[in-house]
Amino acid sequence: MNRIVNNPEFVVEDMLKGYLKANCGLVTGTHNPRVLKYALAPVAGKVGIVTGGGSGHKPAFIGYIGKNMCDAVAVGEIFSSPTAAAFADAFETADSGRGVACLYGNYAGDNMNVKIAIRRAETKGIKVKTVVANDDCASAPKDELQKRRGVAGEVLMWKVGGAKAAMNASLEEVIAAAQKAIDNTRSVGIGTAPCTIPAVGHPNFTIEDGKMELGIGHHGEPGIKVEALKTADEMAKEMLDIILPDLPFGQGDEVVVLLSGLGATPVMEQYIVYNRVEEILAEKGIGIYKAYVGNYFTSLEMMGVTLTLMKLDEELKACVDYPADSVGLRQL
Amino acid sequence: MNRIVNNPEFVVEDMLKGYLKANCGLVTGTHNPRVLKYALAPVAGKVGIVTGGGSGHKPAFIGYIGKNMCDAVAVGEIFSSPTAAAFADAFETADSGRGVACLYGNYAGDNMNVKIAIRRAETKGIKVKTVVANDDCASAPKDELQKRRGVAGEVLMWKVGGAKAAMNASLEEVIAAAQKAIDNTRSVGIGTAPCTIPAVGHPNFTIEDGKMELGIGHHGEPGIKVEALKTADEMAKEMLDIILPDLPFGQGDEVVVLLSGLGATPVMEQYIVYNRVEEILAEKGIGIYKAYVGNYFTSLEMMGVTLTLMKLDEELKACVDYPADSVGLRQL
Amino acid sequence: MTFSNKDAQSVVYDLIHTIQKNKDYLSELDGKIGDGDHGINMNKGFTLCEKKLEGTEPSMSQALRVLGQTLMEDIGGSMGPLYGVFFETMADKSEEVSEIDEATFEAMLKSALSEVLFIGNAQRGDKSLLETLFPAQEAFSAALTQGKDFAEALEAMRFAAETGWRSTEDMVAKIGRASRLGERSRGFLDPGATSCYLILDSFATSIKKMLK
Amino acid sequence: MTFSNKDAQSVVYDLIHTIQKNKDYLSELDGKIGDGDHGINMNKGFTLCEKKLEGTEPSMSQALRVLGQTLMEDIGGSMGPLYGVFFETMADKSEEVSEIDEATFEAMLKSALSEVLFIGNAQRGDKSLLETLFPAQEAFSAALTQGKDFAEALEAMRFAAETGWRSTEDMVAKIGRASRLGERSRGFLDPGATSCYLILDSFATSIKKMLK
Ligand SMILES: Nc1ncnc2c1ncn2[C@@H]1O[C@H](COP(=O)(O)OP(=O)(O)O)[C@@H](O)[C@H]1O
Ligand SMILES: Nc1ncnc2c1ncn2[C@@H]1O[C@H](COP(=O)(O)OP(=O)(O)O)[C@@H](O)[C@H]1O
Ligand SMILES: [Mg+2]
Ligand SMILES: [Mg+2]
Ligand SMILES: [Mg+2]
Ligand SMILES: [Mg+2]
Repeated sequence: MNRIVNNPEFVVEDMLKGYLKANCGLVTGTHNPRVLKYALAPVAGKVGIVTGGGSGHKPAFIGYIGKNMCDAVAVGEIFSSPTAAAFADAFETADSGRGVACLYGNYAGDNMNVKIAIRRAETKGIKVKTVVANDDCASAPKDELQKRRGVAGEVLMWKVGGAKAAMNASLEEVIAAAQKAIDNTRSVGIGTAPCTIPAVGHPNFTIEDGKMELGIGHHGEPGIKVEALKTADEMAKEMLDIILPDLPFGQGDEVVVLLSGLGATPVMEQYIVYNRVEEILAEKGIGIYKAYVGNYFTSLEMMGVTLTLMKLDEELKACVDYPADSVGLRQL
Repeated sequence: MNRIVNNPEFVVEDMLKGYLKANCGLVTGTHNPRVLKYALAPVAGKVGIVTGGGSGHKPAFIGYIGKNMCDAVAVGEIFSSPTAAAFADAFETADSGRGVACLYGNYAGDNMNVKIAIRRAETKGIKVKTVVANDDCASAPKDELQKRRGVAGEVLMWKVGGAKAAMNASLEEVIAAAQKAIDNTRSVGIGTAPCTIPAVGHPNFTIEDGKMELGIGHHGEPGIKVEALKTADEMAKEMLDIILPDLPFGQGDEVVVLLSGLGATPVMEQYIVYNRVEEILAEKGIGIYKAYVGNYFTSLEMMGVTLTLMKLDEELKACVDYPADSVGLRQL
Repeated sequence: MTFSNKDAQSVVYDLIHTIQKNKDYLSELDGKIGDGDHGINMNKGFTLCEKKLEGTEPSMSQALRVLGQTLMEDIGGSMGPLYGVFFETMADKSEEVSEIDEATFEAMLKSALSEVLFIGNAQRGDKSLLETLFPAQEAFSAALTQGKDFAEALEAMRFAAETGWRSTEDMVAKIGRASRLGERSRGFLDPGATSCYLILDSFATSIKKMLK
Repeated sequence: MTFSNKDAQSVVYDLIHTIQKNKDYLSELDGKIGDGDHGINMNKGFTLCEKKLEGTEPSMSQALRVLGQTLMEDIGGSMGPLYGVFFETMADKSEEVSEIDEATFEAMLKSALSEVLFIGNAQRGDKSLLETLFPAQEAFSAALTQGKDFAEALEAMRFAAETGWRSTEDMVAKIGRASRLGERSRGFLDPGATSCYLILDSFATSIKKMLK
């Protein structure tokens, strides 16, 4: 594994420095080096959108800072939750007085740190409400939705929450829209090769050549099963077989499809999978309102893809269509 | 190597199908399955912008089809030039009567096929002029500029040429601007791990663990030297030490910096390199007018980065600032 | 039996040195069933706290607060908040007491356990630091109920902590990274249970030395 | 000595079968110093041409044109245009001749070489198909100058082609993928030089059978 780093202990610091320089018109730093914000945040009169999570998922999380997207992001070490202090500072940074929607993923560390940060924000009179993404079908059975992890569906949650806030909605309305977004979103991933945390120096798990892991998590959390490597078409079907009945999605539904690579899988291969996803959805009478294909939520140089579907209603459509300007998602 | 494909012989076909479906408002097919076009091309009264090349470089080449970018693209097999017929059809597709600027990279196959395609276009009364990108400093000495290959600098050539055409310039003006862009652009790459062509099934070259190859080409063409893996900061310096004296770039210059990953290198690591690039340029009094960091021109799942600098004048600045809407480059 | 809060900053210094000394051991354990960074994470927080304490003359409670806050502010992940609330609540429960007796220490332990449970949402049997903390707190309280003195109760706590910690070797992890391994997590000590034993063991030793 | 253009489509069929038979051999050679697809690329183009010819009764020139166009339209890369112009120009130079004699074939060879040089921009010594084509064309012309007949000139061409082809084994590649290997490209036959030898050898054999 030939890494391009300086000191593996400081990859997050070094990355943040470069990130702020490269995107200086759009994103700026704050007094807390682990909190980045939209250059114009807090946006007067707008509900603040905050997220945060471990690093190593580019463009998530900081890549979704921007206009009509996230106002402030708390940044953790690689695959490790940001501190409670970072979340608390992000709340303060994003708040224009109308409150803050903290839209994050269901991971133990993030839950703990957000919980503590909210306790603190309350003492400063900042109103924070949360939506906890749990779109990963593979991470718990359907009757334990609250145990499921958040994965690439978070991008759609931010898109919807960010658009809703930009439309001048109240905190309650933003939370309701983001919650509706994630409640109508289902994801599942397939891993084909592991990744290596720079400071650790060796892969944290293995996927043999010729094998794949269905339902793998964004940090290599175990999936549903390890099986022989399938074709792209078979993978598309296998992922849809999990996602479609889970919500369920059915004839006549309109959806957003987000197909993301896990990092090192060429975008070419992602389009090959997407091609079959589209065919199967067409066969089932499910209409694709909008598609996102590319590296939207990665795990360092893990190989594989995640497939996410969000079922739409008129409110969600309007939010999806809303313009956005962030490094990871730019829409005219 | 766990690939996500169906038949490795048909990855390009399958990818194109998925690509057209996912980006249907922006990009459409043509009667030649190996030619894709901007949905609104030919744009009346505008010089057509055409490019083309082998596949496996996502978002290049088809990802740069769009508004104020490329009008038509000829698509080849993985790492293999499109046919002369595809180039010829792309010319016809893009031409609105004001002629076509074919902006492509200096590779043997592409040169041959473009040459033949132009012969054909002429018989149909289509005026085609070319700019051949040769920004890769490592591929030949400075006194043999015409031997140098085109790499990620092509993205800036398309950006400039596309913008100039959108500004209603003549074919000669578009060609002059694109030529100026590439003449003022220098690139160099560092490879840290090889890639595998799906139909071949094994890496075409090797880079040992703990080694890196300075000056590697976009298909694994040999670089200047193989050396011990350096830190990100050292890589930034080593690349700038090649690029800066070559043009040369100096105190007071304003530049675009494009730092692209080769495919599997996490974007995080690209920002770590960018951080040092910015520092060194600041020390030398070279101003960064705009920066692009991310996977702009890849080589399947090769690991490594390429660094590209373009020296600006007022005309180039105006072209760089011009809005663009393509999958690979979207600018408000 | 009691000890003076004001003079007991050594309790926290001893904790810091214990973690520093065991940094590699903790990482080694985590390398077997986790990502190998538990010692690094813990050492980073405790050493940062040591720096912050430099040149100050804190009471035990004040030092515990700095430790808790440092973990909370600077470490993140899961250990930051878990040990963060652990030490912060210990500071809360003792800061207004100048002579710390067994009842105060019992309150500190109880509150540490309940905060860790509240924030971490884990259960006994999941193979976590709770396997150490839970029985240790129970044993300390049970000893007091049985009429044992502070020193004896500390020994009971230490013994239960060690037994609980060692029991993790035969457990299958149900939370955290180790849960990825399923059955393969059996046969290895849990890193968090280990650091928690080291912490409680250090508390017992430091306090016993000062009891009058 | 001449042969009838109209009746000589077998020249092209023989070429097609030669490439098909040697598909694996060509890929194997390319696997040693290139990317292992030369046989695949060539076979794809020649087999596609075979399909297009099905049910037609072409002259040799017409069949050569279909072959050249197929390579050009459907193959891409470098081999598409290189062998594309090679066969297209052979068609150009012969299509208006009904009885092909040595002068016509000489013109075909000369034009094939010059088109490949024009389009490919390679030089003798680069370790490419030119190592075969260049001496083969020279030998054919020299034989005619020396007063040899068509059949003898074809043998001279075949011999020079083989010698040139075999000479690539000891060459260092200066163009194409193999150039990546530098000195390590020595010791292996060049795949393109090999396919070019097979093509010229097939020409010689097919034509000799038909000469009257
Ligand atoms: N929810 C929880 N409650 C209590 N302890 C936990 C919890 N989650 C994890 N742990 C403890 O954390 C330890 C691992 O810590 P560490 O290696 O520092 O973090 P990470 O797993 O993020 O690398 C485990 O051995 C376990 O004892
Ligand atoms: N410019 C050129 N002129 C003549 N022959 C060439 C040229 N470039 C490459 N070749 C020939 O191409 C052969 C390789 O062909 P092939 O494997 O089909 O293409 P690729 O290298 O794209 O995989 C080489 O062995 C060499 O003989
Ligand atoms: Mg860790
Ligand atoms: Mg760990
Ligand atoms: Mg090839
Ligand atoms: Mg080849």
